[in-house]
Parts: sequence; C-alpha cells; structure tokens
Amino acid sequence: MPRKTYIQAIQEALAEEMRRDERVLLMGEDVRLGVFAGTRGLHAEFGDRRVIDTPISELAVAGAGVGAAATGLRPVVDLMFGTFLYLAFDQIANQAGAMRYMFGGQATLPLVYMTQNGAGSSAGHHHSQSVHQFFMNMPLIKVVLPSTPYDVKGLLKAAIRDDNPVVFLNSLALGGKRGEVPDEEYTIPLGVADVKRAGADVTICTVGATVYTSLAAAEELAKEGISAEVIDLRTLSPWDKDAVLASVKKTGRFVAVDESFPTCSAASEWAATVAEHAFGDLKAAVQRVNNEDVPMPFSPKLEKAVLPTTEKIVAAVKRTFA
Amino acid sequence: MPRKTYIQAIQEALAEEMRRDERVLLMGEDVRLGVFAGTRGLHAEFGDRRVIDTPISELAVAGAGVGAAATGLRPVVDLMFGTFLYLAFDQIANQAGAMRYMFGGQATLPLVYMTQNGAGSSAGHHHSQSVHQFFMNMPLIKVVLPSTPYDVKGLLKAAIRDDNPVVFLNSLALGGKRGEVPDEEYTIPLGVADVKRAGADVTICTVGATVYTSLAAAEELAKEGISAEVIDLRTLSPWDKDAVLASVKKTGRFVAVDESFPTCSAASEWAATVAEHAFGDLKAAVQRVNNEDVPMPFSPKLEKAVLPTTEKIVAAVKRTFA
Amino acid sequence: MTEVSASVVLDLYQRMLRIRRFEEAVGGLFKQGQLPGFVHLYVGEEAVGVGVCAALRADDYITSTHRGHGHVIAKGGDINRMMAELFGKASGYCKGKGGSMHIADFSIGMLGACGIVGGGIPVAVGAGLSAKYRGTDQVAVCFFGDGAANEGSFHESLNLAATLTLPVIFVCENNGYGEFTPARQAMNIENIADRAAAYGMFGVIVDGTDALAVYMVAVEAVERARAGGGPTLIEAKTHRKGGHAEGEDAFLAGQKYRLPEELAAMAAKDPLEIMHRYIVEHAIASSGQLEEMDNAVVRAVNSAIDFARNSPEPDYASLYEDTWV
Amino acid sequence: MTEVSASVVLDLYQRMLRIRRFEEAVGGLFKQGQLPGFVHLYVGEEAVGVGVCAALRADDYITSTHRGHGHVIAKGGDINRMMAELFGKASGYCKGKGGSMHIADFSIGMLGACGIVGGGIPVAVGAGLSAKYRGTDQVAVCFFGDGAANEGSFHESLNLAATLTLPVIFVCENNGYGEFTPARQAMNIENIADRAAAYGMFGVIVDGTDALAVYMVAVEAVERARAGGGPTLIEAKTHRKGGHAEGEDAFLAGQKYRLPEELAAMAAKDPLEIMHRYIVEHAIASSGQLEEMDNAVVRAVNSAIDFARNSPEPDYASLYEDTWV
Ligand SMILES: Cc1ncc(C[n+]2csc(CCOP(=O)(O)OP(=O)(O)O)c2C)c(N)n1
Ligand SMILES: Cc1ncc(C[n+]2csc(CCOP(=O)(O)OP(=O)(O)O)c2C)c(N)n1
Ligand SMILES: [Mg+2]
Ligand SMILES: [Mg+2]
Repeated sequence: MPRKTYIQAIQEALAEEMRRDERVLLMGEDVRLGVFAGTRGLHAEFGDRRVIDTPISELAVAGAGVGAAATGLRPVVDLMFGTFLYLAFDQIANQAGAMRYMFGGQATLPLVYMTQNGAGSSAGHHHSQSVHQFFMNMPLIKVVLPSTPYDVKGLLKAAIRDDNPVVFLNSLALGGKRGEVPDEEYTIPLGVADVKRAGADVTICTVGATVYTSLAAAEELAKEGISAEVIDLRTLSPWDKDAVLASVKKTGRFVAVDESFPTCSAASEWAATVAEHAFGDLKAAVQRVNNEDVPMPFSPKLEKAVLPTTEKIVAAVKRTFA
Repeated sequence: MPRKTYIQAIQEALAEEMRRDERVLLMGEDVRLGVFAGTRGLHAEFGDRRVIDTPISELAVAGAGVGAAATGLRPVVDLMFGTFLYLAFDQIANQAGAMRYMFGGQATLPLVYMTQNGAGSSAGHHHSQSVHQFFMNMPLIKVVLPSTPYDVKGLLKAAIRDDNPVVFLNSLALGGKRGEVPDEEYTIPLGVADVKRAGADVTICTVGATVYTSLAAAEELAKEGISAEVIDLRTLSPWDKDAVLASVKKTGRFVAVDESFPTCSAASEWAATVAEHAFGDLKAAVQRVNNEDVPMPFSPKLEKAVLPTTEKIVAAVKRTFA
Repeated sequence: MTEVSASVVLDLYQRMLRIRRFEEAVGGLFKQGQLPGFVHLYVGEEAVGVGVCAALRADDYITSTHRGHGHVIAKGGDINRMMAELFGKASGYCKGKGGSMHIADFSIGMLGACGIVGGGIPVAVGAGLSAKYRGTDQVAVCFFGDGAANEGSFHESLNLAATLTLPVIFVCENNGYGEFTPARQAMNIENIADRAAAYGMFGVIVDGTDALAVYMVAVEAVERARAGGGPTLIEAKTHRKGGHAEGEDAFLAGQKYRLPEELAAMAAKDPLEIMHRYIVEHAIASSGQLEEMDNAVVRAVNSAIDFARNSPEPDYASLYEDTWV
Repeated sequence: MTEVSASVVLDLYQRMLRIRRFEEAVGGLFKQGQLPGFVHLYVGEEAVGVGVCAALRADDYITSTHRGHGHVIAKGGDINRMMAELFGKASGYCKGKGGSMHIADFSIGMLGACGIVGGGIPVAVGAGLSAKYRGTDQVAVCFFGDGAANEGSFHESLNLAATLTLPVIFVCENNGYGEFTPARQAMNIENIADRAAAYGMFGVIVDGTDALAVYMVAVEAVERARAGGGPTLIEAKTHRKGGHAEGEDAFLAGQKYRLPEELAAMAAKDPLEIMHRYIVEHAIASSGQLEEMDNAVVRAVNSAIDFARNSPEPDYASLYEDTWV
C-alpha cells in the first residue's frame, strides 16, 4: 500500500468527496492556498465556486455553514485552529447542534467543521488547546479525532457523507505522520473504535496524538511483562463504549489517556463510564492521564512537560497494579 | 433570621460589595432595570457610573471586563443567560482564563461573570442550558453555582473579593426560593462543599437546583431505610474533592446528580474522581443522573422529563444497592 | 404607490390582520397563564414582516428572531401549527420541542426563529450562499432587531454576504429598543442603515409602519439580489406596541423605560390603521369589507386556539426522536 | 510637520530602528531554527506602532496582536526580556510561558499580544473604561489588522467604546492582507476608516509608512480621548515587507499571493528610509549620526540575543506557578 502523510490523506478525502458529490463545498480562511495544508490543491481543481476563501469571521462562517447545510448543501467549514471555534461556539452549539431537534426534525444538517486540535507547534496557549470535550458534551454533534493517515481519510469521507453536524478534529501534531493509505475508495464508519494494539492486562483508552504515546508506553510495559491493550476511539461522539467495556472485561484495568485539560474531559467521561458499567470487572481503580491542569506554556520544555508522556502513562498503568 | 429570596440575596451581595469597594462596578445588558432581577435597585443607589447598561455585545462586554480587571477594577459582568456566554467564550477562555498564566503572572483579574444556569423557564433550548461543565474545564477559572439564598449571598461576596476570574452561575430555577439570610455581614469561602443532609449509606453529590431534587430523593429513601448524605458542592471549580472522598469513605456508595448534558459533564468528573481515588471504599458502581441526552425541549412536560427527577435519583441510589 | 396592485394591497392588509389578531390572542392567553415560556409579540411591527415577505416567493428563505410569530405568518405559515407550538403540543410546528422562540417551517422556507439575538443572521447568509451555489435565483432574508445590530454576528454576516455578493436581504426592525435599552443609547448613530456603507452594500431606510413602503423597498432589494447584485440592508423604523415580552409590567414592578411622548407618537402610527385608511381612501375595499376580512381572521385565530387546545401533549417517546439522522 | 520637534523626530526614528533591527535579527534566528513556534514580523509597519506610541504617555495602555514585537518596542519595552521570551527562557517577559504571540509588559501599560485575531480589541475597551471610571486621563490604544476588522469583536468593541464615550484609540494596521487573503477580497470597501461612521466615531486615514504623519494623527486622537471626546478609529495604510509568518515560503511551497507591482510599490515606501530622508533633508541629524544610532541599536539587539541565549530555561517548578492568586 502507498504511504502517505496525514495531511495528504485529508487532501485526498476532500478531493474525492468533492468529485463524488457536487453539493460538497469547502469554505474558510485561506482554504485556497491552505494555511491548514489539508485544503491545499483543491482550489486548482474545483475553483472559486467550491473552494471559498472567507473573511476572518468565524461566527458568521460557522453559521453560514448551518444555513447552507439546511438548504441542501454539504459544506465543509475549515476553522483552522481548535480555539478559533470558541468564536463560533454559539452557532455550533445553538444552531448546528440544536436545530434538528428544536425544529422537530425539520432540519437536516450535513455539515463538517474541520479544525486542528491539541498542541504541537509550540505556539503558546491560543494555538495549543484541545477542544473535543466541549463538543462531546453537545447532544447532536458528532466528534471525530483520527490518529493515522488511514483513519483520517476514511473517517473524513464518512463525516462528509454523514447527515449530521460533525466536528472533525485533525491532530495538529500528526500532520506529517506517514502511514499506509490505499488508493482504492474506502470509508470508516463513525463511532467504531480501533484496537491499535491488543493486550490482556490493562486497557488504555485514547484518541489522537496520544495514541502514539500510549503505544510507546505499551512497548515499555511489555518489557516489564505487562500486556497493554491500546484502544483508539477515533470517534469521540458517539463513542464506542462497547469496545471499551469489552476490553475492560478482559483486562480488568483501565487507563484513560487524553490530551486536554483534565476536568470534565473526555478522560473523565471514559473513566466514569467504565466505573459505572464495568465496576465488577475492575481489579483496580481507573486512572486518568491528561495535560497538567494549566494553560499551555510556550516554552517547548514546559509544553512537553504539560502533555501526556510515555512515562506518565506507564506510571498510571503501574498504579493499577499497585 | 430574616427570610429572603435567592434573588434578594444576590441584590444584597452586590449592593454590599459595591458599597464596600469603590472598584466594584456592574456592567451588562439592562442591568439598570434588571432583566435579571438580581441587579435591580443598584442603579438607583450607584448611578450610571457604576451600573453600566451595555449594547447587546457579549464578546466585547466580556472582554471589556478583562481589560477593566487587568487595570485595577473589579468588574461584575452580567451576561443574563448561560448560553449567551457561548458568544463570549473566546474572551472568557482565551483572555480571562489564560492571561495571568500566559503573561507569567503579570495580570491579576478580579472579575466575575454572572449568569443564570440551567432550565426552569420552559423557554426552549436557547434559554435552558447548563454551562458549568465548560468553565470547569478551563484551568484558571473558578466556577460557583449556589443553591440557597444564604449560600448565594456569601459566595457572591467572596467571588467579588476573589482576585481570580469567577464564572458565577445563578440557578435559573431558584430565583424565587426563600431561605434564611442574616442581615450581618458574612462570606462563604469558594471551594468548600456543604453537607445539606448527613447520611450513612450513600453519598449524593450535586449542585444548584438538583440539591432540592436530591434532598427530596433522600427523603424518599429514608422511608425505605436508606440514609443518604447530600453534598452540595456550591463551588464547582475548585471543587471540594476532600469532602466528597471523605463521605464516600463513610458510605461506600456514590451517586452524582447534575443538571446538564451527560457527556464530559460535572457528574462525569465527580464519578471519575471517586472511581480513581476512592475505589477501595466503593461497595458498588458509581452512578450518574444527568439530563437526558437531548437539547432541552420547550414542552413543560418534556422539559420535566429531561431533567433529573426524584425518581431517577432514587433509582440510581437503588442501583448501588442491587 | 400606484405601481402596487389592489390585490397586493389587500393581501398585505390581510397578512397584517392575521398577525395582529394572532398576537392579540396570544397576549390574552399568556395573561391567562395558558402559555409556557417567554412570549414576544410583533404587534406594531406587522408592516415590516408583511411588506418584506410579500416581495418574496414561496421558495425564498427567511430567518427570524425571538419575536418571530409575525414572520411565520407573513411568509404564509399555518397558524394552527404555530398556535399548537406555543402551547407545546405534539401537533405544533416543532412537535412542542421548539416553542415561541424556535418556530420553523422549512416547507415555506422559514428556517427558524431563534432565542439568541443575532443568531439567525449568519444562517440566512448560508441560505443565500446555497441559493447562489445551486444556481437558483432564490433569495434569503433575515430579520433582526436594532439591538441585534450591535452583535458581532451582524457585522461578520453583512461583510461576508457583501464580499461574496450573496442574494441576502438584511432587514433590521428598528423598534427603538433592545429589551429596555433604547437604541439611541446602545449606538451612537441615528440610522442603522448607514452601517451598510461599512460593507460596501446598499442600505435604505423605510418607514416600517407603512407596509406599502416596505413592500416597494423590498421588491427592489429582492430584484437586485435575484439579478446577482448582492445584498441590501433595509432599516425599517418601527415600534412595538407592547412590552419587550409579555408579562413585562408585572416583571418590572413599576419601573418605566418609555417616554409618554414616544407612546403617543407610536399610537398615531398604527400600521393597520395606516393601511386601512389607504385602502378605503383609494377605494380598494370598503370599511365593511375590511371588517368582514377581520372577522374571518378572528375566526381563524379562534379555531387555531381550539386546534391547539385539543391537540395532545407530545408523548415521552418523542423525547429521543429527531436526534441523529 | 513643523510642529514636531527635532527630538521627537529622532525618537521616532530610533524606535523604528530598534524594531527593524530586532525583527531582522528575529527573522534570522528563526531561519536558523533557533526560535520555537510561529513568528510574525513587523518589518515595514514600524511607523504605525512608533508613531502612535510616541503620542502616548508611559501610563497609557496598549493591546496588541500576533504581530506584536513592534508594539512592545514602540511602547518602550525591554528587548532583552522580549528576546528571551521568544527563546522561551525564564528571563523572558512571561517567563517563557507566553512566546511571540503572548508578550505583555504591564509595567509599561502593554496589556498583551494575542494569538486570537481581534482578541485584544475588547480588552483595550475595558482598559479605557477603567481609565474613565478611575477618573484618570489615561487612554487605551488597540492595534489590530485589516483582517481583524472583519471579526465581530471589532464591531462590538468600537460600538461599545463609542456609546460609552471611552478614551480608546483603535489603530487598524491595514497591510493589505490577512494571512494570504487580500483585504480587497475580504471586504467590499476601500477604506476601513469609513467604518467609524457606523459607530458615530471619528475616523481618519493616514499613510502608515510615514511616522510623522501617524504621530500627528495620533496626537490629535489622544488629545480628544484625554479630553473626554471619545474614541477614534485610525486606519494606517501600510504593508508588511515579509511574509505573513516566518518560514512562509517553504510552507507555501511555491504558491504566490502577492502581485509583483505591489511588492515594487512597497519597496519604494520603506518607513525607515522615508524618515531617514526627512531627518537628513531637515538637517535634524546627519547620515553619519544616524548610522551611529543604527550601530548602537544593532549592538543592543545583539546583546539581547546574548542575554536570551545565556538565560536559563524555565524550570519545571514554574509550571504550576502563576495560576490562581
Ligand atoms: C445573545 C443574546 N443576548 C441577549 C439576549 C436577551 N435578549 C432577548 S431579546 C433582547 C433584545 C433584542 O433587541 P432587538 O434586537 O432590538 O429585538 P427586539 O426585541 O426589539 O425585537 C435581548 C437582549 C438574547 N436572547 N440573546
Ligand atoms: C480568531 C482567529 N482566526 C484566525 C486566526 C489565524 N490568523 C492568524 S493571523 C491572521 C491574519 C490576520 O490578519 P490581520 O488582522 O490583517 O493582521 P496581519 O497579520 O496582517 O498583521 C489569521 C487569519 C487567528 N489567529 N485567530
Ligand atoms: Mg429592538
Ligand atoms: Mg493585515
């Protein structure tokens, strides 16, 4: 299979879906030249009509996506960095995430908000936050955060074909990551986890860039005779509870690894769910590994110290054996 | 002790702190006449200078609070309804919640964002959401949600004197609630839970309007011989983990009750924390009671069905005895 | 004025009547405690919604506000389903899930009222973008208040529509107040239409109590939009006869915010009376005919109330419907 | 022009030089891979920040943008601590926690750069409100770009400052681009200053490559603000000599977005050269004196680099400092 980068996989997914369905269009700041390189090259193929540069107006652009989706299009709205969604929060939460229900099913909103999530560019707090937890909280929004080129392509294509609003998060740190991506058409259904490494003794549940940190931790643990299963949720809402609970049934130990602020995080949700629904299977307390609970510092040294690390994951796993 | 309403207690807290400290000012939409009645009467006493009606511009008003706080004032910014904070999310998260840390401690932001949280007016989704979980996630923002007139007065006064940004949430449903409020000066420290009912068999952890639902459930349970302890956290960030863990140590059972969407909620955080730090004390799986996982419907019948009810809490407690 | 045919004039009047009688009935029901939630009436502003919507086709789009009943009726909505929605009934437009501030009727291009001030503006821009993208000549209208014109969404949306030359008509219903705050205090300018210049867009002021004037201004804006000429900002100077929301007097507990001279001035400019006078003076219809029309409207409203009252509550099963497709 | 004293003129030139040499050094360091994160240089725009800040007092406030180094220097900041911050060192302005896009120096009223476009605008409004409330005659300036002028925060902030008659000066640095998007494509108007009319505020356009012109316009706006006359929107027409961010060429991989004639036009309007010519022509200083000044600035910048390089990394203990008071 050909090896491609995460960004290339995004480009392919967008191009294929735009070719496939005339209703798919792309809008956002600098999508033509591609400040977020995932949109690069599309303007050359699809032109001004379908690849629309907008002013720097996140709220209106996000809301325009709602209006376009509600009237027959399938917009992909690029919002560049996760934190910029804060400016669009109202339109995403109160319109995209609510219209269908509020209007008694009249609205159908096939709409993708695409942005980059997490840290990785050492650019300080405003460009280094994870936002998935906010959108996981909203009932009618799907949330996706893939970790591999293969996954990002298949999931993005599925997200564009989905008839619900999707917040599609690309991991900022993984843009250059390479992996096998077939040239043949494929999609990956939203809501299905992927076991990235099978194991028997402990379940590590994670998503995005920390999939790799978790795999590295599993490697370390293997040296000490601990067999860790690493589950990559891939989709955060809806999330694959069954896969996680089945794994915990097998391992009896659970560690949630999540690059974000700790409180009310995805890790909180996973840990609470396991504690609620797999209590009888647990041999030890659930554990969480999140960012340290501070804004993201600029200094690369401190940034690294804030993020989940292999060591922190190994230590959390060991706590389940204490 | 004189009995006053929750709203009156807010009025008193604001008036007393404005009298006490010239740097305290109030700004927001219609704070003079008081669309949110908690600000009513202040304009008559403090005038245009200190009670400032603003245009409907949540983002700028929230950001102006930051600038005012950073330069020596202690603003109270009224944002009326919780969801309106979505429009101000960027200034609250990226400025108020980050400046001090990002700037290496140069900024001190004594700043209160006051708004109403939760459902209770049967006004449909846009006026019926809980937002505390979003701000709990942000490292440097304090979050308060009192349930009684006594608590709201003491906590609001403490919040205004606090040198950190505080999202102060009033429970929309409790505005008319009466309770004893002394005429003498008092404050309640942020971060300290209050046991609203002592019990031995199960810990119910909650906040805001569901304190009453939980107390009613405890009453029901008592009839069946189950002694429930109801902890009112009062402050959500920082939250009183010690009080909760101590209670669970005693009871061995834990139910989190939280009026909000379930996923990545405050209840998720509490349940995960208990499962992580009090695993050895637990006799049964932790349980959560949240809103049903849908936007808030308008119909009073459906609204009631979405919210946590006494029956749901009783059922959750019973699951810990199953 | 001579360009407007008698049938259009009568149509305008009838739509305004439907709004007026509907809203009066709603006000009464609210007072009796029969309606849950908040209710914001359109009484006094009928000429705006009606004048604009009369210039639209059935397949054109509108987005609305918290004060949206009038827009639904102006666009041709069903008052039975709307009344049922206000009662929170299963037969309502949104199955009782939306309520007064969240009514929508996608079948007539009414893309929703909105409880968030300014929230509907970007949505209309998206509908306009969609029309242009699909190569139809549909237009999108968004209604919003003077207060909403101070929200960031207003600014971003108008600029976005202008730069993309979208067929969107921004209709600012300047009733002089955002809740209890006078517009003159919330902005340092007299005319919101002047903000059009900040976006390189056409801007026009119209007397929002004169349905014919509004209609003619709207026709022009719609023609331009359909022809690819881009957006227009229409500022309709109007007033609300009642309070910001029903139950306001009790809520304000004696606090006043409107000047007596203002109330008198607006009493003299009732959009229905203006239109009534025009129709009779131009012999388009007689007073008696208009009264008959009025009676028919009242009957329809009453039967909408009956429909709503007799409709079932939504059942619990519906709670988890209308979620993910 | 005759009103401006020789010492002010030389001060303007020196501040611009400090920015230019600082930024050139930063660009070089970035190219060598010595600086983490994103870096946006102010080269070409020096006259704006300097012209405005020269009109301010030490106790006046400014808020800034992602392109903020120039504002810090213009306001009188310490280039050692700024350079150290760019290196992420403990001796930096923000102890290495802020970086290029989050530099602040509260001791000189510099309330912070900001990674969020438009994010600093409301903060300046709050600082202006605070000054007025406290009864000082301080003013607050916010710098922002042409791109930021399309954000909701711009609209809401200008309107808020206008309605409250606050001592705020809004300085739009119109360099013609928001990242790679031309301003002419992101808005349908030629002059952003025209937006002042939408808020009932003074608006003025100035040649942003001419520090003296900027200074004089700023003096007037500051005087008005101090005297209680309210806010002003200044649009400074300028250009950036480099890319949006350092490393842009590699990033764009051959994609171009600027017209050659544009690049030529801007080369002809270097703010330092303009000022240099003015100084020499008016015999305020000789070329040789200016060169000496330049050399001194270069030495200071070099020593700032040394300072930064020799400073320690922040230690891990600092991670949990500067949180709650
Ligand atoms: C974002 C937001 N802020 C505040 C409110 C509260 N609110 C409801 S209606 C209203 C006034 C709106 O004024 P205007 O836009 O002039 O509309 P009008 O009520 O006069 O029709 C306000 C402030 C809201 N619903 N949404
Ligand atoms: C809210 C937000 N949206 C988008 C960005 C990405 N971004 C960074 S700088 C920039 C361009 C800003 O243009 P302008 O305001 O003209 O400032 P300039 O860079 O030209 O100085 C953009 C879009 C951002 N940082 N914040
Ligand atoms: Mg109004
Ligand atoms: Mg620019």
